[in-house]
Amino acid sequence: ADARLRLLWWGSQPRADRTNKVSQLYQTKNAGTSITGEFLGWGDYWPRLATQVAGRNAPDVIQMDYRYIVEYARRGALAPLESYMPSKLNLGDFDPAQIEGGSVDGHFYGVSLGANAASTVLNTTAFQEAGVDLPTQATTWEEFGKIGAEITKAGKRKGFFGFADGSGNEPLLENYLRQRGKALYTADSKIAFGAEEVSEWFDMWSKFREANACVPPDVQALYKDTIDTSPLTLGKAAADYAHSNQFVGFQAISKDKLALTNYMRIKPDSKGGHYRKPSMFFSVSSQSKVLDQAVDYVNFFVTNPDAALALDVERGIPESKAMRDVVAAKLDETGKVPLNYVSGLGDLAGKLPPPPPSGAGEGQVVLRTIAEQVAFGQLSPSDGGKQLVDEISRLLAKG
Amino acid sequence: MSDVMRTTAPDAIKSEYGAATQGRFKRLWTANAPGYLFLLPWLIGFFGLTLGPAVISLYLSFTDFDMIQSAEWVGAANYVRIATADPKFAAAMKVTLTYVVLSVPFKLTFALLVAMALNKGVRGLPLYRAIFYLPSLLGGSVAIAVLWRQLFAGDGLVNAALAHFGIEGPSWISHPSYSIYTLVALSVWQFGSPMIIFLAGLRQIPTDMYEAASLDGASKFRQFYKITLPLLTPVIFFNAVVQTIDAFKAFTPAFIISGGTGGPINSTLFYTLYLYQEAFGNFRMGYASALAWILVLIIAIFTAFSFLTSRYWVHYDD
Amino acid sequence: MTNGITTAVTAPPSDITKRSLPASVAIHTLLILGSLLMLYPLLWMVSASVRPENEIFSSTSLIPSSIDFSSYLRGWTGLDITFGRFFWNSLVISILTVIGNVVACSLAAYAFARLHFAGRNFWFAIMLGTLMIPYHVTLIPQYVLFLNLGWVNTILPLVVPKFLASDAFFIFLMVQFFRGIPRELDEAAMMDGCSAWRIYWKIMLPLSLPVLATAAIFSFIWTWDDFFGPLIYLNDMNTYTIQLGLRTFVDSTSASDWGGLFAMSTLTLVPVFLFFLFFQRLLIEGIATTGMKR
Amino acid sequence: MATSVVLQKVEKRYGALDVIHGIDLKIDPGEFAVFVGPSGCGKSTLLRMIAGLEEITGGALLLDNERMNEVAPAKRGIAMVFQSYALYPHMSVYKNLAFGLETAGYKKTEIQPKVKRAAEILQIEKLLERKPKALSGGQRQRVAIGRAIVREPRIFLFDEPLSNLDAELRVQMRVEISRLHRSLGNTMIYVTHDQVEAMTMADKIVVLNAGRIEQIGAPLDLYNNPTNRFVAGFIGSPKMNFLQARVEQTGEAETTIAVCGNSVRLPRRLKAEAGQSVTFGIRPEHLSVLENSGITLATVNIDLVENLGGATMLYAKTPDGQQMTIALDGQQKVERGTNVKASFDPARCHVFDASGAAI
Amino acid sequence: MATSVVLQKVEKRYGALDVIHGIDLKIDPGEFAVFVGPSGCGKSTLLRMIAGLEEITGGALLLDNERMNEVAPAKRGIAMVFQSYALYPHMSVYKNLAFGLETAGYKKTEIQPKVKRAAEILQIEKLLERKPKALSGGQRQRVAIGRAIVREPRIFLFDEPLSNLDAELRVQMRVEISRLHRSLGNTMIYVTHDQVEAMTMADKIVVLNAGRIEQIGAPLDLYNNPTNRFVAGFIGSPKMNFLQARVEQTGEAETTIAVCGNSVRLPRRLKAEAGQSVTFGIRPEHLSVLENSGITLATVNIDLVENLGGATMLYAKTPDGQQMTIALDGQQKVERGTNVKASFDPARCHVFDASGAAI
Ligand SMILES: Nc1ncnc2c1ncn2[C@@H]1O[C@H](COP(=O)(O)OP(=O)(O)OP(=O)(O)O)[C@@H](O)[C@H]1O
Ligand SMILES: Nc1ncnc2c1ncn2[C@@H]1O[C@H](COP(=O)(O)OP(=O)(O)OP(=O)(O)O)[C@@H](O)[C@H]1O
Ligand SMILES: [Mg+2]
Ligand SMILES: [Mg+2]
Repeated sequence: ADARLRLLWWGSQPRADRTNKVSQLYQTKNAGTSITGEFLGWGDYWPRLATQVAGRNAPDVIQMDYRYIVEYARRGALAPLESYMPSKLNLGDFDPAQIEGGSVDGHFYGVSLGANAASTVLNTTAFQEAGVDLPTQATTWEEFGKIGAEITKAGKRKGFFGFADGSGNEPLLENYLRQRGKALYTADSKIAFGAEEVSEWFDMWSKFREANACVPPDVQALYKDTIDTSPLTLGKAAADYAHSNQFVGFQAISKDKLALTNYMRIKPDSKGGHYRKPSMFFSVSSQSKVLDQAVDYVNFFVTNPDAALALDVERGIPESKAMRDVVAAKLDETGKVPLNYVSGLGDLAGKLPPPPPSGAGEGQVVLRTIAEQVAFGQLSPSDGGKQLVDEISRLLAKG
Repeated sequence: MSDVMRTTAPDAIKSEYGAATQGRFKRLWTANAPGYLFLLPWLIGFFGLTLGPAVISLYLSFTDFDMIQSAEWVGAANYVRIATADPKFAAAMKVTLTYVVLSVPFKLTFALLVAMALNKGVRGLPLYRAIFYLPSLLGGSVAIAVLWRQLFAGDGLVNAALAHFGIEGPSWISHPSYSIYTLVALSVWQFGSPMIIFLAGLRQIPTDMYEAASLDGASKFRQFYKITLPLLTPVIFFNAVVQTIDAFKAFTPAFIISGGTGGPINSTLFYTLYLYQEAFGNFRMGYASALAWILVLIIAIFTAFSFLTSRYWVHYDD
Repeated sequence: MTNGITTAVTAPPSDITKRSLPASVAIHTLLILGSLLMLYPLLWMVSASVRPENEIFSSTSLIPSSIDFSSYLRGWTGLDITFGRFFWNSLVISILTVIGNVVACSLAAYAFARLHFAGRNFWFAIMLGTLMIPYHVTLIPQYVLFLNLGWVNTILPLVVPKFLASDAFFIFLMVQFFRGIPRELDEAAMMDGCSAWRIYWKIMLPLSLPVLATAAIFSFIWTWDDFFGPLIYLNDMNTYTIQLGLRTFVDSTSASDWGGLFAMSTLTLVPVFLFFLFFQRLLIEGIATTGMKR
Repeated sequence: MATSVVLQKVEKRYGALDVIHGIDLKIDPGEFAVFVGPSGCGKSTLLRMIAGLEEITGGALLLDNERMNEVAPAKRGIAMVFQSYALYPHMSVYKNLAFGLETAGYKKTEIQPKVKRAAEILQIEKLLERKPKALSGGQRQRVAIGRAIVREPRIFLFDEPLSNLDAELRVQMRVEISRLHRSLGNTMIYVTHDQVEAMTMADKIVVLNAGRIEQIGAPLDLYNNPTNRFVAGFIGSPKMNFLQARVEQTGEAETTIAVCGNSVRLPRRLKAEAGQSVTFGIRPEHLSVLENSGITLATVNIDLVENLGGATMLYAKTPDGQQMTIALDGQQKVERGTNVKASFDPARCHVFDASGAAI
Repeated sequence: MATSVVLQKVEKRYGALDVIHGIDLKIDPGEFAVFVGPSGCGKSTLLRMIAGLEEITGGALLLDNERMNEVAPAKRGIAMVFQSYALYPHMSVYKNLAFGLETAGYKKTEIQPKVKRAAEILQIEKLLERKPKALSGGQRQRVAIGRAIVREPRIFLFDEPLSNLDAELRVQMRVEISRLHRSLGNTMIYVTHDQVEAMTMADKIVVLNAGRIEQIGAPLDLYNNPTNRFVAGFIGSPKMNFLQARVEQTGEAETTIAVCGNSVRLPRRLKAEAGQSVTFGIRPEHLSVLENSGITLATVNIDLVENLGGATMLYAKTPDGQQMTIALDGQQKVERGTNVKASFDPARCHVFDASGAAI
């Protein structure tokens, strides 16, 4: 049947090229379907999507982020897809945990386009210059602190420090909590940690700061959750924290050779902090007039080998095992790094946490703000911990 | 603002209803038609495009509206929360007020001074003028964010300059105590539009005013102070009002420089940035609308005040 | 304002000749220093556009380690649609906006500045009021409105409002300047039999050339630089403006083409800069002192 | 088909300030009316009200018996020369002149000869391409006149149109305006401070003072028979001499008054009583220093002599210390400080009572 | 301690347009110089160059023998009344008057009496609080004068300062300015179109024509002995009559010329040869229509009679069709179309050669 499909995703031109190629493939196979793809950078994407959804003019296929899927799904903007499975949407060889990741309140809303894991990005060149060994999978925060201090002390570069200040970095904190057997949020949208854990967390970072292991707060504050503002990119630190699929982006604007490693352990034997996280989803708009077609396109996108080849690991490692195999064979050096990293996490990886509650986005902002207050000395670590728990509890209560 | 347009009515348009042969309607028509005809495009735009959305947003400010589900009437709850239970509102207000109070006077002064300098018969003037406008050409482009970091980060140009005086500055742009000032600096640096308006205003001052003043023995400075400034007051007034409104509504500088976070520690959380976060980040369009209307109210009070005082210091000759 | 028109213009030549050499040197030194401060971003951007990508963020020096113009080619052709298209789109929207603003706003401003009609002050206050509403909150109702009109994904939502004087800034600006034009000229024109329209067209507009030029410059530049409106209303890449095009170079969460961004940003400045250079002449050349006794 | 202008109790207030106090005036179709009066008396205001540029605060303005208070200036069919010229600074002289015609919808080919003719009359043919700022004061004024005269309106209003012209040009322009008046037959209202213009051009002079009409009449009428002291002093230059006097004796055909210490017999009846204080008025040009040239008024002491070439002005003091101006023909050798006997033509003198009314 | 003003070959060009063609002029300290000349001849330009408001294109300006070309206006110590007034629109009349004094650093208490005095002289005391836009034309002009006279500059420049005032006020102002001149002893330069002002106020009149000086001299000198036809025509109003004539016979003490078809004997020697075409000039006021009042010039036919009250102007045609104006004293009853015999005083006539020079 004739159908016009509208796609919307965030990303840059390389991603668009790949996506459009898939659309072409789909169109040649499904004559009569025309697909228009729109894409924008991350920052511009959300206001446009919100406006279009609010105006009842949402695109049929929407790229979704882990953080926003709950917000959109709970408000009924996305179409539940479980009824299409498995006949129309064949996610048979997907990791079940990833299906869960795309579910909200028992309905399935988002097809994961790739797996991802939180990671530490290392500037190996800087490590070499400073004569310091790279951290390994076994390195603990304590050791990492010493490594950082050494790099700073080596003083090979001007204004250069060991690593970025991650005290306000939500994945990093989450990892820390998970290693302690806690989590950020419970499945029923409650806070899943206490003040003392965060206080200790803040305290640890305060010590790093004192030891000059990490960058000072005013340098860290330059970071805006973007690759180009990372202390690593700006040449201020030898290590920063990012999602593994961002590695390519980091490497592109860095002169030095970069590498990926896991987040540090809190104790040599602690584990399960990491998890394979859906990097992004395709969701289908509940306003779509061509639901079936949209679902079919999504299905094609994640299960067709040609499509997988076209897409590569640019959105993360394909969730489908079959596709993963197709892709892995053709990766280049830089491209392989995240793949190897994610697959090599071993005991560090644990269960996928439940999808964050709505309000989690604000929680992230609160964490960042309080971490900065602690870093700039406006709050003591223990007060910071208490305040964070207070504020997040309040946010969650508000819904 | 009732006497904004006080004029010496020249014509028969403001007429008395005496014993005249014309009908009342016809007189009303001849008195008002030209004005409304000229205003017609604006009126169409206002009723067709502006009024509706404005009223809807006013309505939304009394609702809970997440942009996807339909709005739910909550009465004044949003306003109550702003007034009583929103520490970020106060923080944002403080940031914005600081910004308004600092950036507007500096920017205007700077713009006026440069406009004065560029109004003189200097060779190569058009080029200078264009160069001085250049920062404003960049508007809110991505490049500005990078550039400002180049200037005000810990290893930026400013600190490099300060280092010559033995001062070791912090990373101004990302320090909660100073970051707002770098945004003020950005605003002042983009002084191009008030400068151009001042230039146009300077062009309207009759040259014989300066001739008379110079024969009265007035120095350049006195001419500036006694002739230029007073005769420029309508333009100064315009710039002050518009720049203040703009500063209250400032969004882009903080958005690009802080990456939309308003950080560090909310030190650059401009009012509209907060409003934007609430609307598009947290899906609270109803609340954001309430925030918006409070801002409108504040700006309106300020503007009304400016118009009231303007009669004492703004010189119109019409 | 003053009661002379004057927009006098070419500063008396004596201004140039009279200044002593040292004064002249001092002035130029100041201006050049100032210019450098103003030029810095441009220089930096140009330098960023020709330097290797991996140097852009980590180096604060203005001088690139090596020069490479490939960003320009990549930037121009790197997106699905070449930049030429975006330039054209931006140009169309900007020029229409300039025309719309200058025409529609000057009409309204003339009414406010010179005509008498019931409710004038009320409408003036309302007009100023529209200047105060943050656009974020009217965005969605407005979007719905344009969607229902079928205008989304066309340039109409960006252009039509300008022809309806939606930009109160310019109305207010023109009102202030119109009030500086001696009323006696209107009166003389009335005696010459002019209607309000003809006074507007033949007296007001020519005499306010500097402010019209100002409005034109601002309209053009602001429209050229605007991205939020296009972001919301233009979905199809074929209709993208320059600024949208630029922003598609970067996605902060993945690999971006920074070199292309800065290369195209630099190119983007060229038309606005030229537009400015051209129209500022009107700012300066304006009209001359009046034939009026004061 | 000329137009009549009627003012009925016309008033003008600027805020609290009364400027025109209820003026009644009728100007007949085709008449040439000249408004004179001291600076600031309201002449321009009156013209501007007739033109419709100034709101009429009270009373009515009728043109051809139609109430015009509410009619827009453009609709009244009036051309006006502004005291401040109000030239369009952005238009060349040609454009300034052509503008009204263009507005009226004339074709280019019709406009050109009209403008050319006006430019010739005004001797500004060479300036047609210039902008007003490149003109001298007098040239601007001529353009301002030209702008009015290229048109053929119902009524012309001239506000001191010749004040910045040299004597010769002034005479020429005066003649041209009179000729225009004759050929078009329009109603014209003309404000001037120039005695010669007022005397030679007017069908009717309206003397204004502080927003009120003092007298209306034909030029010589005002000169010869001013109804009050104000008009007597205002019409004629140099100004009429006013001397304090007292009525000594009244009679049917003769009155004796005491002035400057002399008893003077005037061969006419005065509406006054013996003993009443009056003002004796005599124009400088009606005084003489020749022997046997009338009744001797007083022996006066010369303060100052002004030699104008064609005339000589003597400023003198009477024995009782009053000022007196004597205008003599030609260049007279009179020394400062000398005494001369001033005599006058009794038919030419005026007497005013304490309220200023002529008696 | 007055200041001398010397112009040496001063020129002014506006672009390609030569406006002032090398003027040489010396005004002595304390002198009252009056510039006269037809509209557009360059009077204002000259004043503006002296004031420093207009660049001097060529030549030098010396004040007290110091070259001033490059000195800023503010430093020249000059006060000027602008032809266009140039009042500060944003200041009250008081402020307008006080501005120069404030600038000079006078104290408030010193300024007030000065301003008050000027306002009294100018009769604008009641207007001190007004802004210029609320003033009449003449009131504005007086404020413009006031702004100059409150100060005590080295040099006063007046550009047609009285053109918008009524006759009486004009006389008063003239007297005040002369008094000011006497009391301050400053150098004053005064531009006017008014013959009376020029004749009565000037120590020295400078007659300008098209950017050149035609003659410089004391008022009566110019009136009685114009060196050329231009000056003869320009000084005196109404203008001198110029009649075509031919020299018939020359002699040591007598010349016969043919004019209006008559042979007329002039009792003086002319630098001319028999047969030469010349222009015969006679002022209207030196013509008479009385019998036996000089040499008969011609029987002329009256075209137009203008009765000015104190004088009567006859516009007539000579038998050979030339224009002639005759000024008569008083009110004369002369009918249009009648013939009168015009006679003249041979001592008062002028003869000019073809180049216009007086011979
Ligand atoms: N800016 C200018 N450009 C070109 N010509 C000019 C300019 N200003 C004045 N002129 C010309 O210079 C001549 C002299 O002007 P000026 O104002 O000195 O005359 P004026 O003697 O004062 O005449 P008036 O008695 O009419 O005031 C005039 O013919 C005028 O047209
Ligand atoms: N806008 C105003 N507000 C207050 N008073 C005004 C205003 N305009 C004029 N006047 C006053 O009204 C009076 C009449 O002014 P008008 O201009 O009619 O005088 P005029 O007779 O034309 O005098 P002139 O001969 O000096 O031109 C003057 O005293 C003047 O000061
Ligand atoms: Mg007047
Ligand atoms: Mg002049």
